[in-house]
Amino acid sequence: MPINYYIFLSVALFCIGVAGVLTRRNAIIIFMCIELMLNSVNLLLVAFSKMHHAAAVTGDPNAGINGQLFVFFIMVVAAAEVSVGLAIIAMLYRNTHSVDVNFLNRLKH
Amino acid sequence: MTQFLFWFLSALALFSAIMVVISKNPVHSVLWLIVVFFTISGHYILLNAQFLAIVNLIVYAGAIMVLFLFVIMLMNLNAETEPQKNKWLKMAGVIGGGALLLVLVAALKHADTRNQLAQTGGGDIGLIHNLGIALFKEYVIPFEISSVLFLSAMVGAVVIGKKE
Amino acid sequence: MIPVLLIAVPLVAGLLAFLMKDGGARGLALFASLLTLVVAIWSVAEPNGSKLLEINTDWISGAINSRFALSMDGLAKILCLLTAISFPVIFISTWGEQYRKAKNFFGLMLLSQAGMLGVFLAADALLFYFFWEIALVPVYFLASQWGGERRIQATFKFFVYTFFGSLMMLIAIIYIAQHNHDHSFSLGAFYSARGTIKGSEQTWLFWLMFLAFAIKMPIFPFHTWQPDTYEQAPAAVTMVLSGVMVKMGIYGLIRWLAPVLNLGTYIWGDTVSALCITGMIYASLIALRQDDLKRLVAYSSIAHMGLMCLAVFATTESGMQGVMIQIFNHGINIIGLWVIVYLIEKRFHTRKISELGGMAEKSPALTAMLVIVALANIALPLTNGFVGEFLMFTGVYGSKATTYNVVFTVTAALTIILAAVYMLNMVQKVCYGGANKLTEQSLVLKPNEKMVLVVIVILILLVGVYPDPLLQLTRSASESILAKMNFNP
Amino acid sequence: MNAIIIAAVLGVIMMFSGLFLKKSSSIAALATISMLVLLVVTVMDLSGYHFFPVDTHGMLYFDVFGLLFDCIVFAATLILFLLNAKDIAAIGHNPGEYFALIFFVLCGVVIASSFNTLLMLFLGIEIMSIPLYILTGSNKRNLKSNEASLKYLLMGAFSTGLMLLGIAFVYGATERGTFVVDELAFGRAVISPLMIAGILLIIASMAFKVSAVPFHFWAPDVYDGAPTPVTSFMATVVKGAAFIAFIRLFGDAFGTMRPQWKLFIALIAAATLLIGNITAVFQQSAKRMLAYSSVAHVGFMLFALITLNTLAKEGILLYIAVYCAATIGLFAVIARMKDYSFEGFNGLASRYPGLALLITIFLLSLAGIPFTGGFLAKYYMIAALIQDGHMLWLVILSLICAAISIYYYFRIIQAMYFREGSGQELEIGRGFTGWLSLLAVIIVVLGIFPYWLLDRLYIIYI
Amino acid sequence: MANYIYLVPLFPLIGFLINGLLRKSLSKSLSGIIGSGTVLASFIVSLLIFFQVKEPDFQPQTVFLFHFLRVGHFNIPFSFLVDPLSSLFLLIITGVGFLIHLYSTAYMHDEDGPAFAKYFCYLNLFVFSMLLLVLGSNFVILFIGWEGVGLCSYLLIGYWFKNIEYASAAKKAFVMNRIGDVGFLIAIFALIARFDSASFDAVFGQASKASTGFLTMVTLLLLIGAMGKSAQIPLYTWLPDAMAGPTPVSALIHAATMVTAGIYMIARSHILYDLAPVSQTVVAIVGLTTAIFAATIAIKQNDIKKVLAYSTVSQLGYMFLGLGVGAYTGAVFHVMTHAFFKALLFLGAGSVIHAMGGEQDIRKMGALKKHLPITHITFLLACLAIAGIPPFSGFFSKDEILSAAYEKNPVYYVIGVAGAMMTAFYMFRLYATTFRGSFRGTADQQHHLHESPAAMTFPLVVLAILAVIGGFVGIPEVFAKDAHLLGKFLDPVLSTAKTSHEVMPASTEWMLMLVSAGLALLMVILAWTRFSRKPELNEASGFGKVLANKWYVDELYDAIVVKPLNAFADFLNRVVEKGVIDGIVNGVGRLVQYGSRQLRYLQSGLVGGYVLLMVVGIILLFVVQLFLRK
Repeated sequence: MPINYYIFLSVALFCIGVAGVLTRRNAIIIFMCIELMLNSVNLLLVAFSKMHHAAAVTGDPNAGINGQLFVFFIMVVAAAEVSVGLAIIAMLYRNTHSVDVNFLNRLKH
Repeated sequence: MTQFLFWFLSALALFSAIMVVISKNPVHSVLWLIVVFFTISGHYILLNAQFLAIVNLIVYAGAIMVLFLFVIMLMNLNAETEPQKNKWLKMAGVIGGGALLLVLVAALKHADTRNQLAQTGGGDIGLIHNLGIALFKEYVIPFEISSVLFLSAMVGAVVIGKKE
Repeated sequence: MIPVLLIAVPLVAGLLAFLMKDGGARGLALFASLLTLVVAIWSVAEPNGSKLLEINTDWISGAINSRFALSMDGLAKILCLLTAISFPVIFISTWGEQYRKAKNFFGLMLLSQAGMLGVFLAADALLFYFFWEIALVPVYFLASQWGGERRIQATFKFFVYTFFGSLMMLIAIIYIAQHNHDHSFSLGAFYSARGTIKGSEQTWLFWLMFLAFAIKMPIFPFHTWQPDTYEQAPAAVTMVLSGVMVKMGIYGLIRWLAPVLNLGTYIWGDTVSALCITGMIYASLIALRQDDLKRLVAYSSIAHMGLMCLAVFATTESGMQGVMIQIFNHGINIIGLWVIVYLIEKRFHTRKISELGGMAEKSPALTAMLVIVALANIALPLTNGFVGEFLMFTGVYGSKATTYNVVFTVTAALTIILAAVYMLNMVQKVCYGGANKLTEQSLVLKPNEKMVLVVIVILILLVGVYPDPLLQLTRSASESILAKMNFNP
Repeated sequence: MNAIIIAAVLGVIMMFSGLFLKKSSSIAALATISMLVLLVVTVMDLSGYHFFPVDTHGMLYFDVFGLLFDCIVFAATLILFLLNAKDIAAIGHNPGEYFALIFFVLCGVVIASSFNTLLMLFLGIEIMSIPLYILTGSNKRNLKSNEASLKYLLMGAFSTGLMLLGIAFVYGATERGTFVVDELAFGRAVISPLMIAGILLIIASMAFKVSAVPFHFWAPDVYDGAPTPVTSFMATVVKGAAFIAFIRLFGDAFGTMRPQWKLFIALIAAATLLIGNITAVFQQSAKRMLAYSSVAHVGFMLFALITLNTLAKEGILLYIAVYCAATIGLFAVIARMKDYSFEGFNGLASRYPGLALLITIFLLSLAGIPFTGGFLAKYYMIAALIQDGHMLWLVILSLICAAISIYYYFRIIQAMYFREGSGQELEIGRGFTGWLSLLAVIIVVLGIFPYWLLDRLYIIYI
Repeated sequence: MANYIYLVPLFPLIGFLINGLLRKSLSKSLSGIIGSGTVLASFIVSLLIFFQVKEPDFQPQTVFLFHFLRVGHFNIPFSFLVDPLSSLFLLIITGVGFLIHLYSTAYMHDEDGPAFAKYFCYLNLFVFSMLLLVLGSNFVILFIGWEGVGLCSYLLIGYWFKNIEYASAAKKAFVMNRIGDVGFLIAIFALIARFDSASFDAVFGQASKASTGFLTMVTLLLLIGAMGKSAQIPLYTWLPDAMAGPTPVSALIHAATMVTAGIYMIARSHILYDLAPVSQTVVAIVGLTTAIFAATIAIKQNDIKKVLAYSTVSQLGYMFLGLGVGAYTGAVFHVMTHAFFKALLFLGAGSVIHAMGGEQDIRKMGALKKHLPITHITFLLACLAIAGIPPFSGFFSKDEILSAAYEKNPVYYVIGVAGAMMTAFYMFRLYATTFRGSFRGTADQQHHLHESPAAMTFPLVVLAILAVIGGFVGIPEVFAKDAHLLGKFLDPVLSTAKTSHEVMPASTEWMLMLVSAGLALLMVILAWTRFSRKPELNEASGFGKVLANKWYVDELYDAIVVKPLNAFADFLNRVVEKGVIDGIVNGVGRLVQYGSRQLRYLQSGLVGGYVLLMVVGIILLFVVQLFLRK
């Protein structure tokens, strides 16, 4: 597959995620949209990894493997982030009974 | 076949992603997001990144999204409780996302990578064997260090979640 | 050796003062300032070029390359002398003043003295900048803490304004330091910078640097901080500000700008001169309409500083020497004026000219002093003011750096008339006529006040009659600076 | 390597300290001692005593610059503990965990200052961020703290997304597919648009981490909402680390492409200076004002990134050191104040003259008055920019902003000294004042002899 | 002897210091003795010097005292020049000065101790400054004295400072003098710039090398200085007001010495004027206009001192005319004779005022001749002298000027004679109204009328003698060959001045003399007869009112200079300073605050808003990259 297809697909997914972050007020959905963004990046990284693998002139068997490992670490981080994030959202919900981010504007100006 | 699958998965991914954003009901959003993860795993398989495909399903679709679902259910969020956003801000959000897409595409349109291919099918770097060797040899440091990350996430979750 | 002593004495004493009791601090301040005066006199006695007048040791090496270098030539000597004379005079004249937290007051005063002496002694641009700011900060605190009603706003404006100016100067200093041949901040390297800094660069560098000095002096139209600050600051601080601190501006111009960016100075000479003259006339006219003694003196100071700046740009020997001696004279005269204004305010509780009048009847001694100082301020011959102004005007007229020298002289000379008008107006309205309710009480000078005024009057007359020693003191400094300023298009 | 391992171990120790130590003050003391240990081992690392000869496979790269930075921020943290350990322990019911999280952050700080691949950069930054999300929200009953925590989390995660997209682009644009910083620019004659897009996205995300305009919006809210000691920690140590990471990344990885991205950093720096300083002017709370001030300082620090010359490298360390000292000092005082609006400072000087003097020194340093380190720090930045040339507009703008900054810093001074007020009662002991004085001394010494610190950069122990 | 020249100014200086510093402890008589004695000492030294200078083999001598302004390429020493011109002025100053000091000891006797001492202190300072003025060997020292006398004039006019009017008059005098001084100063700057020196010999020695244009400019500037000091149009208005000072002061400063400084200065620099004919013409025209203009005003004044003041202005005008037509000796001659008779007139007036208990309005006097015999006689002699009646001193000096004027341009002569006629008229109007007719004051005043004490009458007598015989030092050539002693004495200094006598036929000169003397005599008789019988007691009307109000010149100056200047200054103070300049400075501050208040709203507190702004930021980065960098 031409790499451009992957690039544009990922960018499109990423931007949908961004748009989600921008348009939604539910903290959980926003968080999900961020996960969507991360996944689009993962896809792109894997695609690039395969691109570099294919382009490796010397036939290095491991060429491009770092991209996929990076994706692995992104998943690791995302998992940690989600656990912390959901804990925070839950704590907030306990205190305010709301997950509306616009409800949170004590801190401003 | 690959071509077809690619377009199908892509279209489905985009559609599901849009649905994630526009679904009123948070539970639907979660479900659509799981669909997105599945399509992305499909892409991984097309790219012969089998390990990541599986991990993606287990970690993301399996663990993370279940966690999300759990929380949503726990809070009893549904379409009715979903806060409505100001129309203008919504519009601004869509325009913002669209504009970002536009500039990114504009910036990458002439990328010199446009003639390169991502190898589908072939190549075995995505296999668990190769990844495992690399992970525990060259990548042992980040691997170990990510344990700190998990530790802190764990401690954090406890600190935050514990009832006082 | 001597430069270090000059800075160290007030610095150490100032720091000590914070730790002392209020009364002790006052005595310490006076003692330290007198000690500084002794050192300053020693420095004047020391011949130029003496090893004792220099110090040069490592400071910030590496990428910055700045050294702790102090040196004294005639110009520095005369300024140090002025500073060293001013402080005892200020302390003695305000001896009876009761300050809240007096130890802090005296500590800060001494620190500002150390800073100002540092400015005059520094032979390294970065060090110069350091002292430049360090002189400012204590003055800010002094004026804000012990000043009048609107002190906080007024002194804050002063601080921000001058701080802004000095930041602009900092840019120029860094630029010049990076573009001279050995990438150093030393005065010598700065003086050689003209070889490596093109004319087009000098044109904008000039303004960056000049802005700092113009605000400090102040030159029209950067002067509006001054009347407010003088009005609001306590008497002693006003004396420091106008007697010594504004001289930092003109000093900087002579030492760090004109000889360094000689081409820029040449190119902008006419513009700046025009500003100076506008400011002189403008300030004189405004002084004409002031009812507050402090504001009147403030505006008169603006006019005088304008003339000094003008004379620097004339690039002539007499102009330069005139400026150098006038720096000293103006300091003495204006401190004299402030002392008198202070005494009047303390006794009669007003500074409004319209509320005073007829002071000559009951307070003849003070009136006599006021008249003498006022006359010195309007440059009557045989007072020190004349020496300076005469030389400066001669310099401006004889200037080869501009084609408008005659126009400049003639327009600037209008202020000679205007100065007489506003000063004598003031003298008339304050001293003459019948005594009113306020001035019916007589103002008997206390011994300390009398002593200070007598010292000032003696200095006024001494320098006015026999200025030669001071002129010879600054001669070589003036010549060397002029040689560096010289630019043949 | 010493620091990473020890920090992680100490984190674990602190995590379990709650089991053995019941009194929060003893936990605080343990944390302080641990911090001292961490500092000592890092200094030893810098002096050539490496305890853990681990082969990092090129993942990490320890140099004097990074290690010296580590020492600076560890020392800063140590002083922060000395001043505020009690306050940290008093945030909630889990003192041991709070300190553990801080040690984990420090582990991330070391990684961020010594990464050699984009992967380690990413991990380092995440290790710094995730515990901070929690620390920000650690005052669980306080809605402001909750709110700050969520805002930080959402925006932090968003910026992580941006960074990852950027990294992906960069990865795609490299010749052979690499994340190693030295090799990113390798092999390509023409800089690919993909690379530029990647760099721009990384700039955006790093700008977020260091809170540069227009990616700074989280900072005032989070700094305001977080418990004060945490704010202090975030605004100094973490920001410094993010900055060092920023500099290492753009210096080592994208250094050869500097003409491509210099302008963007300059624009961001300009915006940061303007918005940061101007917005700070109208603040009513000292804490929030300091938050904006910390944004404003980033504008100056970014000069180091624009220029990347010797002056910049030396200067950024000095900047971070004196900025940390002053900010930690101020936040330490604010942590002890009930009313930290400007009115709260009224008349402080008459009640606590010594404390007022110290606060004044901190503020003067932040304002950049000579004889305080703050001046030389700013000086280095400006000098670096002037040496680089062609950016005089930015220099002038920055100094205009420096003049504006006087306005808000001096409001506190004015309140303390010149305005009447009863002055609130503060819980301030001898020790507290003593450590604050130490900070003040450091500031003044660095303001006169910066080479006592910066000379370390040039002394290499094998 | 000339080496001891410094003694001449030193004595008054010592007197000044003693009287000034010890004024509270000195008794009045001691102050008086110190004040007068020091001037007498100076006079004696001056006399000795004069005799030395008079020797035919005397060469002008510069006595160096100390370095004053030594700067780079030029050097202005504090040094004195002893030559005929200066020694003549020394005599006038110290001689007349001494007499007036003596007179003052009695005149000022009503003042209390410190004020009395202050008076003598100022007076001594004046003599000191005046001596500096004439002794200086360069323009700068001259200028020092020049401003010094201005200062003393200021202090003495405002001597009775409690009267705010007097203080204002003093200030006016100083300021108007300053206007002239600025001209003088600029001339000095120009000379220094051109010749690198301000000393007389250097400047005059190189004068011929300078262009006429330059010299014209310098001489005109010097003229401005002289106009201020010597009360010429348009800077004369201070002098009548200066009569606010004690009368002896008016006699010394505003008649005999200070106001003639301008003449001295122009005579001193006549070499420059000779090379600048345009300036000479200007000098002549200024002098002539002033002479006639002031005379018209004097006709309608009723204050005894004001009449004398305008008369002084007018006489100074004659001196300027003399300078303008090249009769330098004549001008100096007139300075001398004028010093005698005008000092006499003022002192006489002082005696009258003393007797009248402070009354100065001549309409309230009359028939004083029997009460004040000595005063009356001396006053009459002085009037005759000033009117130019032969053989009194004024005749000779005025004649010398008028004949020189005739030679230059007959029109000058005609106008000059007209002025002289007016002089005779108003002087005898004054004389007649004051001393003749019947007494018109109050009974109380009449009761107190008395002749003044000896200390006052002695100077009157001495001056009267001088006023009568003073003219004989300058007898015109037509009377006797080589009888013009003064001319010969001054020849070494003023030699380049062409003397008219060589070219003018004797018959013409006789005729001129006859015409002027005859017409003056006519006027004397006219005024005498008219005003002794029926003095002018009513307020003047019609044109007379214009004259009585001094042509409304003060009002004119007020309207075109003072008021606009004040209004402009007010405008600057209120509008430009507060509104524009400070407004901009404060405006910047306010702008920042306003910006701060507005920018705060970006910080909306909403995560969505923040993220949107971040996205916008990224988009902007890309936009810059895509569109602006190419």
